[in-house]
Amino acid sequence: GATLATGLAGCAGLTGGSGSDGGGSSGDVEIDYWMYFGAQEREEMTALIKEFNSLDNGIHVNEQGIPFSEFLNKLFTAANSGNAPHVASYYGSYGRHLEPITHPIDDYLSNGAKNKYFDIAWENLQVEGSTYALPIDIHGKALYTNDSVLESAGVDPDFTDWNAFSSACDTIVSDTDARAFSFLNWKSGQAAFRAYLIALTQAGGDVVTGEPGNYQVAYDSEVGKQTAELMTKVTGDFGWDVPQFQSDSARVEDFLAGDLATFIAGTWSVNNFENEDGELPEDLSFSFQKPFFFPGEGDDVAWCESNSLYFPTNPDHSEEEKQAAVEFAEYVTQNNTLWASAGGHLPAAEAVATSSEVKNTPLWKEYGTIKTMYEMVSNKKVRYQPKTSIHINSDRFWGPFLDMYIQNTDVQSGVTTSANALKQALEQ
Amino acid sequence: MSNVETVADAGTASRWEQLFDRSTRELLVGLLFAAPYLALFTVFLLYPLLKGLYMSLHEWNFLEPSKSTFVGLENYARLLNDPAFWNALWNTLEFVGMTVPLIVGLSLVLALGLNQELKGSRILQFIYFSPYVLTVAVVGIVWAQMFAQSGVGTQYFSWLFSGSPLNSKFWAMPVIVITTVWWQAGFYFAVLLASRQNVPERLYEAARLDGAGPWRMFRDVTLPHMKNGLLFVVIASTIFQFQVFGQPYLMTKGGPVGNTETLVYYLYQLGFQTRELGFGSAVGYTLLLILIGVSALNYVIVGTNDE
Amino acid sequence: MSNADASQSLTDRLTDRDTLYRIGLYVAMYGLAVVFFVPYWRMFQLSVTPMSVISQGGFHWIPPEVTFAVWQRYLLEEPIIYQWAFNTLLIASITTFIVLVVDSMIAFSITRLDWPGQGIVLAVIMASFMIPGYVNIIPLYTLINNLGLMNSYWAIILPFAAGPLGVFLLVQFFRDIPEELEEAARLDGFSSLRIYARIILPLSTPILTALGLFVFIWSWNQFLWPLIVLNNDVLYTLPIGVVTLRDVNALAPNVIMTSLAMASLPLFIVFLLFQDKLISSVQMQAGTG
Amino acid sequence: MSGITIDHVRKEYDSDSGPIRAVDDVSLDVEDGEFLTIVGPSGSGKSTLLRMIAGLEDITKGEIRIGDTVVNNIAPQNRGVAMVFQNYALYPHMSVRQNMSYGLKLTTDLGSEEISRRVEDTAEMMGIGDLLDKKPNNLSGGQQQRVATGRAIVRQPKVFLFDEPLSNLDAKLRLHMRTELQRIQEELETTSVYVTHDQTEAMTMSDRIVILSDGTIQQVGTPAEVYAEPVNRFVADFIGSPSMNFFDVELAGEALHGEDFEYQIPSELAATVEANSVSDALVLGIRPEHISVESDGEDTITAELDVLEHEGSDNYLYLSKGNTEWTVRVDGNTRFEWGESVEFTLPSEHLHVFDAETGENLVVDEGMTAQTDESSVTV
Amino acid sequence: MSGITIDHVRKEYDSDSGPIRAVDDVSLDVEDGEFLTIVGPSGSGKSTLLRMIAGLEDITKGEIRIGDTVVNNIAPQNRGVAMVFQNYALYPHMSVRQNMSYGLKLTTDLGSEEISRRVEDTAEMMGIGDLLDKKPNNLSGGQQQRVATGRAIVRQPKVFLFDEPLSNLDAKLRLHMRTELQRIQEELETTSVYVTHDQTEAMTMSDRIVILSDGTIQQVGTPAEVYAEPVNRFVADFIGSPSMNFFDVELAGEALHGEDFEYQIPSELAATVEANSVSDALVLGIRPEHISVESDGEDTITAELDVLEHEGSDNYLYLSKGNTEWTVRVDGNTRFEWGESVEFTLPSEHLHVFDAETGENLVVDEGMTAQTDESSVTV
Ligand SMILES: Nc1ncnc2c1ncn2[C@@H]1O[C@H](COP(=O)(O)OP(=O)(O)OP(=O)(O)O)[C@@H](O)[C@H]1O
Ligand SMILES: Nc1ncnc2c1ncn2[C@@H]1O[C@H](COP(=O)(O)OP(=O)(O)OP(=O)(O)O)[C@@H](O)[C@H]1O
Ligand SMILES: O=P(O)(O)OC[C@H](O)CO
Ligand SMILES: [Mg+2]
Ligand SMILES: [Mg+2]
Repeated sequence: GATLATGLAGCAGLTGGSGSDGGGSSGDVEIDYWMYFGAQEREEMTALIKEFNSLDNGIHVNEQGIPFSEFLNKLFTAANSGNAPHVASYYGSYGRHLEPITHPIDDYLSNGAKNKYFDIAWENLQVEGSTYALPIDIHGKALYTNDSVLESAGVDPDFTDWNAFSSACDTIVSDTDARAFSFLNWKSGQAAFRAYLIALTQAGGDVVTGEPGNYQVAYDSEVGKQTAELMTKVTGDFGWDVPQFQSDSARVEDFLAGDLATFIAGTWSVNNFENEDGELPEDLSFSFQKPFFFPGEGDDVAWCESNSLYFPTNPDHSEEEKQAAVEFAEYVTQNNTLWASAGGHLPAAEAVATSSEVKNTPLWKEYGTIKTMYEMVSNKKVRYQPKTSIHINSDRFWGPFLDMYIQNTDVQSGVTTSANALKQALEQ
Repeated sequence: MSNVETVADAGTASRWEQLFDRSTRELLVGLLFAAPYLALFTVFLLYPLLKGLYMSLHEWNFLEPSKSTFVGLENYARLLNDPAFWNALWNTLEFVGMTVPLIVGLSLVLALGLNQELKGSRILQFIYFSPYVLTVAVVGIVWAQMFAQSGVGTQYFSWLFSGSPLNSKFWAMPVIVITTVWWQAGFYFAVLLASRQNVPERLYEAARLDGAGPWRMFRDVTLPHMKNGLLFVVIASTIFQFQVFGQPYLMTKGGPVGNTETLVYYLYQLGFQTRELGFGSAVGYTLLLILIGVSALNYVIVGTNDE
Repeated sequence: MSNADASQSLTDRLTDRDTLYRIGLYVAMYGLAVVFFVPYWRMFQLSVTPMSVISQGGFHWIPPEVTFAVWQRYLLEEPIIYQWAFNTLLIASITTFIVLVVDSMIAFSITRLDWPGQGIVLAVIMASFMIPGYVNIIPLYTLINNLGLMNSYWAIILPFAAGPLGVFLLVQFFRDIPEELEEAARLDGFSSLRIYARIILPLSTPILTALGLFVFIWSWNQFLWPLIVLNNDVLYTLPIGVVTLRDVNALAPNVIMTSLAMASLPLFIVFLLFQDKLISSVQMQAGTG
Repeated sequence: MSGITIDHVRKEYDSDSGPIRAVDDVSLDVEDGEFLTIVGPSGSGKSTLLRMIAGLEDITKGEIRIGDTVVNNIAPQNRGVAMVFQNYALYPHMSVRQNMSYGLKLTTDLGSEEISRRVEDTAEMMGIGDLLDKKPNNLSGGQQQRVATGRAIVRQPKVFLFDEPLSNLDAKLRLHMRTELQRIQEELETTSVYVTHDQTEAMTMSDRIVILSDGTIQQVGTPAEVYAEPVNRFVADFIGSPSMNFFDVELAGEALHGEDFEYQIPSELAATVEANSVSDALVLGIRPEHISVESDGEDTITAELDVLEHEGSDNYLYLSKGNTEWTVRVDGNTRFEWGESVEFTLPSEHLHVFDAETGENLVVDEGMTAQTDESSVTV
Repeated sequence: MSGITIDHVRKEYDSDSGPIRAVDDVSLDVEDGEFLTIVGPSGSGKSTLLRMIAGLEDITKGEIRIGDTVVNNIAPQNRGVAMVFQNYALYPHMSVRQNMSYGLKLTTDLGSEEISRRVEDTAEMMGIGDLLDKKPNNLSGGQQQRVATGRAIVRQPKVFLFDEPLSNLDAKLRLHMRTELQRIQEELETTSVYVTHDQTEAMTMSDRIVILSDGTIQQVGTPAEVYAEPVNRFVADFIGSPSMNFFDVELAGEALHGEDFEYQIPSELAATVEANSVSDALVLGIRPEHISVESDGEDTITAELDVLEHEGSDNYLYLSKGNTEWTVRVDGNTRFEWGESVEFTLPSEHLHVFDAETGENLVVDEGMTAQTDESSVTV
């Protein structure tokens, strides 16, 4: 059997077919689904797909994992060559970027679908009045604190006040072996961008100004630079963090090991806290604070994003398949309690988010990560990033911020390089 | 005694021979044999080459090429003012400048060493050469591991760099260089070993009788004879290493501070991340010109040195 | 005789120097071999280190605990890696076959037949040697896309088979096959096709094997181009597959290392079997072998 | 069986610096059953001429006939010729049997049994019957040579062509194969054209010799003719080993005046020279074996012994007088001391006088074949 | 200048199948100023012996002295030897001048002017004065040979070693360089050891010849000695071209009985053979040039003419009778017809009789050098 299967696949490559591989019972509508999820999230998503496939509703979904870093490249080349899948995961605020290779789904949605999701998430998915995707979750960034470390340093600051926060940090650094605060949770430009957005908004600045479709770069302003300065001082003058990353996930490891007291990270980051058995470490006591301690007169809102499902264009897709794809997407976005309980996200469907299964998970009850997120969403304390038609999360723009943070470059040139690159890209 | 019916009659000529004269026949048969490769060559090598030039003169629309607009040399002008291009060029030069001498030096040492009679020389040869049969995917990931937090490199050279050298502005490139040397030296070692073994043993005997010591023999017999082998190694490795992509892609993603972003990496980003195919083609063409320049330079050197 | 004595002690010193030199040589060459071997060892060692040891973070040359669980998982439970191996094998084999046939045909035509313009054709092909493979990727991508070959093996096979290396090597080799052989064959009544198939090809087995091996390995190891043209995981080649795996399993070095080891094994075995042939193929390329 | 007629044949090769005339207006008749050798220095066009007969080269101008058929436009395999190449050109990957049978298989419609029989018969005749299943690389040079010859014989061609078939063998073996080839040719009586650059081979094997230089025929004749009566200095120099001695001389009365000697010649000879010569500059030629050291007192030349070489039963003396050097072959028993003065005479019947400019032999009758009875050899 | 003494020297090479004894217990004296040639078939150990003298190979056992110094442990460059290699071993990237001066620069403390002078003098002497600034690859074979010799000469060594220095040249050039080397050696009077596998070269050039086979010396003697009185069948066969005729015979009374002939020999000869032989199986040997066809009626042998070869001034007859074949050299003027019966005699002074088993020559006096006066050659 295996030999035959591999043989068939080989032939698929030779005949240049788009290679929808078998798997479901014959007669099913076959749907290809690309996703970039890894590790824990991947497991949840796979479970959801399995669940959907087992419904025996005449639709079969084949999933394919694509490394996140290659995801957009692949999606674009695939769409361009008529090989795009029916459904692809990507960020909800990327509607404009993906618009040329995806199609709106208003005609396929079931009645009242709009009302199933948090408004803020739904709004985010509209491009020029059409719906381009369905949101799986709303995830945002806030401040994780390792409470044992705080305790041993004897601090319990007010996380809405910069002075309180910074003196607590100083205390931690002087009184314990741990570092106080990491601005980044991951060694990537995207992480820097998201954290920077939070601080920048609170400082009253903007990344861009103007309307979708006509954005102007704004963070090379005084406030933008000051915020960047503040960020780099964390590893510089303040001495709260070190300017090195041993690995991509170094901050997570330090946090778990008690070497780092606080850091800005996403709701889903708890996934990374889990040990081999998928359990949160017993001896870890942490909490998830709203990150509204940055200085400035701006809005107390945090950055948020939605993993969403898009529907790439492919001339080979039949109406039936498109319909099935949306059906699948609705199912996945409206039945994903696992996405919260195990994945750590706040589901974008309000009913799921407030379901008892979700409210009963330790993440809501005990650690409060999802709960905090829910509160911020309900209170409109979160904001999506600008909906540009470019790949705005790219390292091309935010790599310099990472480099500033690890003291590889100074603020002036970092911000300028970044802003120039973004300006140029927006002009194209 | 000749058996007339067994030897074809000297008078006959086949129809094929009657139809075409000899040179036409050779031309037809010749083209028939050449056609399959020529087709591949034209379609997949020549045509893209010309198309690249064409594309580089356009603002190319990725999804709808028909909507591309002719912009003349604008892409080239942009390139000259593009700090990312200059950065990639500089990084590539830096990489080549470190890698090539190290590869040449190491492969020469390996070749000269293994040219001596050694026990286990087959195993040694196997070990030195074997990295060459690995894909860059394996090489890049393994070496990234070697210099990750719990890697050998980080473990034993922590006095040199704090943290992973792959995150260090200064050390990232050298680590990629070392990786490449490990991966590639075996190939050039094999070339130089053959080159060394082609030196006539008699010359060493003549040199011994002339009173030459080891250094003299190396300088006056070995080196001059290995000249062509060494030149091949220099040229081939320069051209190949100029196209470095896999190592930075897998090990550093071009960072930190774009310090390991190379030309082909940049080309890849332009083509498939930002999808600026016109501008990307201009970068590709520029890389082509640079490399033709490099080989031309090399050929000039070979040409003047050869008598 | 005192003269002889003096020279005797001189030689003693000489032999001593000689022994020292040999010792130094062995130390240097084996030392380098050990250094060369370290990455292999790390790859293997990490692949058999259990997560529990890895997550403690320390550094080991020899892990305190060994598990073959990951190997077992890949060898027995993950068909996808076999799928990738099969794909890679298929691509490499077809590429090799095409290169051998097509390149030997044109090399025969150029060296053994006489037609006007062959010099120019050869010159153009040789000149294309100067064109580094990667500068073409963007226009080549649009070509492959227009031909509808994206996500198919031909997208990898055909551009690779268009490369001039085989033509270059075979032209050199065919040129050295004595012309008399072909003339003797003409007198014996061989047609051109027969000369190609019955004389030239059988006589070229060394270079054909060498070239074949080299093409096979190169094709097997391709990275950038398959990364661009393949976007279905069932169609991936091993190099693309293992990189995908790594990005998905970012936290499990033992998993990554096992997949890398498995991806390297096939060519390692090929290399073990054909070490001399492969090395001589390298040397032929440089014209030093 | 058939003769070959070569009629005003020319071959030009294209080259960057204009056409190279490799064979220039050659006309020649090879008689049926004759063994004709083409000899000449490297590059003189021997192979080119042979290969035009074989059909391996186009004929630029002129006509070649085998028997009565003009073969200019006939494919090689249809000309009824078989060729033996210098490096044998055996198919290395085929057994001896396959090597020998391939031509029969492709150019005749003989059954495989008949082919097999013929191959075996021929192999027997060549003494390679037990090598039939070996590959050429496993054979010695001599055996390979036999296989190559066998491959030609088995096709029973009208014409054998040999291009330096022995020059890859070592001296002893070459000597041996030489007689063997002669024997075979005598047995089969197939018209044969044999190319060599080795004058000894040419002299010992052929019915007639063609001496080629720069693509043109210098002389055609039996071995004895070309030895005794070379038509020009080129032939005189080329034929014979060690080479003929040559000296620049002028004729003064009945004496030849060289730089370091004077020598009286018979008056008829002087008259012939006088009559035929166009200028004063002459070249005197005499072979080392014709110089006589048994001085009979008459007109002698004296020179000093520089080097003596003892070679088996002969001694070679290298004498010098002033700037003039003489090579003399004497009997192995004759004794000389180094530095000794040697007196010798130049027997007039062996004297050759050439025009210094044209190289023409002035003392040979126009009809090249006259006088040949004296030294002709019949086999 | 100095002689060389080789004293019970042995050389063993390691190989996978045990040690190979390339040179086995060789003892030899080369006199000061002598020109000694080592000759033997391929693999007989000639080069090995020479290279041990040069110091390029270790000596496994025994001793080599140059002059009075044991050189076993002296580095090559300090032995005062210079060597000319078969393929010349010129440094291809150095000019002729650099090639010649390299050794002087490294082993002497001569000033560069003095070196330059010596190089130029030597080059002048070798006739390569105008080639000094060329690279070896741009020279003809003969010129390269001269440079290689010049490079050896310029160092003014005590001993010259030559390893087949002429075998890469074509026949004519080889002949020429042969005399040239002889001249130089006579002029410089440097002890020379010359290795060749070509017996003609050995015979013509040397004061004495050493015949080597399988690493052991077969015979040492002047050319005339080894030609006239080979100590065994190997030497008899090896020396002389064409080779000696050999026939298996038995001695019955005073007649030798072969397969197809009987021949009466003088009674003293028969007695010597009788006395020295250990078995009945004998081999009769006689050189082609010693068989006499001027039959004087006495005891003659008759055989049929198979092939006649005309080679310049000589004819070679290939005769056969039953299974026995004879090669005979006769004068170029003698006439024979193919198939004719030829009568000939075997002059007893040229007869050799060998023991079939040991190969030993039974009619040579134990002291190899006796009787040599008769045919010795003085130069
Ligand atoms: N294919 C060719 N193209 C151009 N010139 C050629 C070619 N073949 C031969 N020649 C030239 O023709 C002339 C005669 O060559 P040919 O091979 O007939 O000489 P040859 O007498 O056989 O010499 P050799 O004894 O070296 O074999 C030479 O000047 C040679 O350079
Ligand atoms: N380096 C070596 N290692 C092993 N065996 C060797 C070596 N050199 C020579 N021999 C062997 O020693 C023997 C004598 O070799 P040598 O080269 O002295 O012969 P030669 O008489 O010079 O032959 P030729 O005429 O072929 O040059 C041969 O059997 C040869 O195989
Ligand atoms: O993409 P690859 O595997 O061909 O990589 C090329 C190398 O990066 C050159 O050093
Ligand atoms: Mg020729
Ligand atoms: Mg030798």
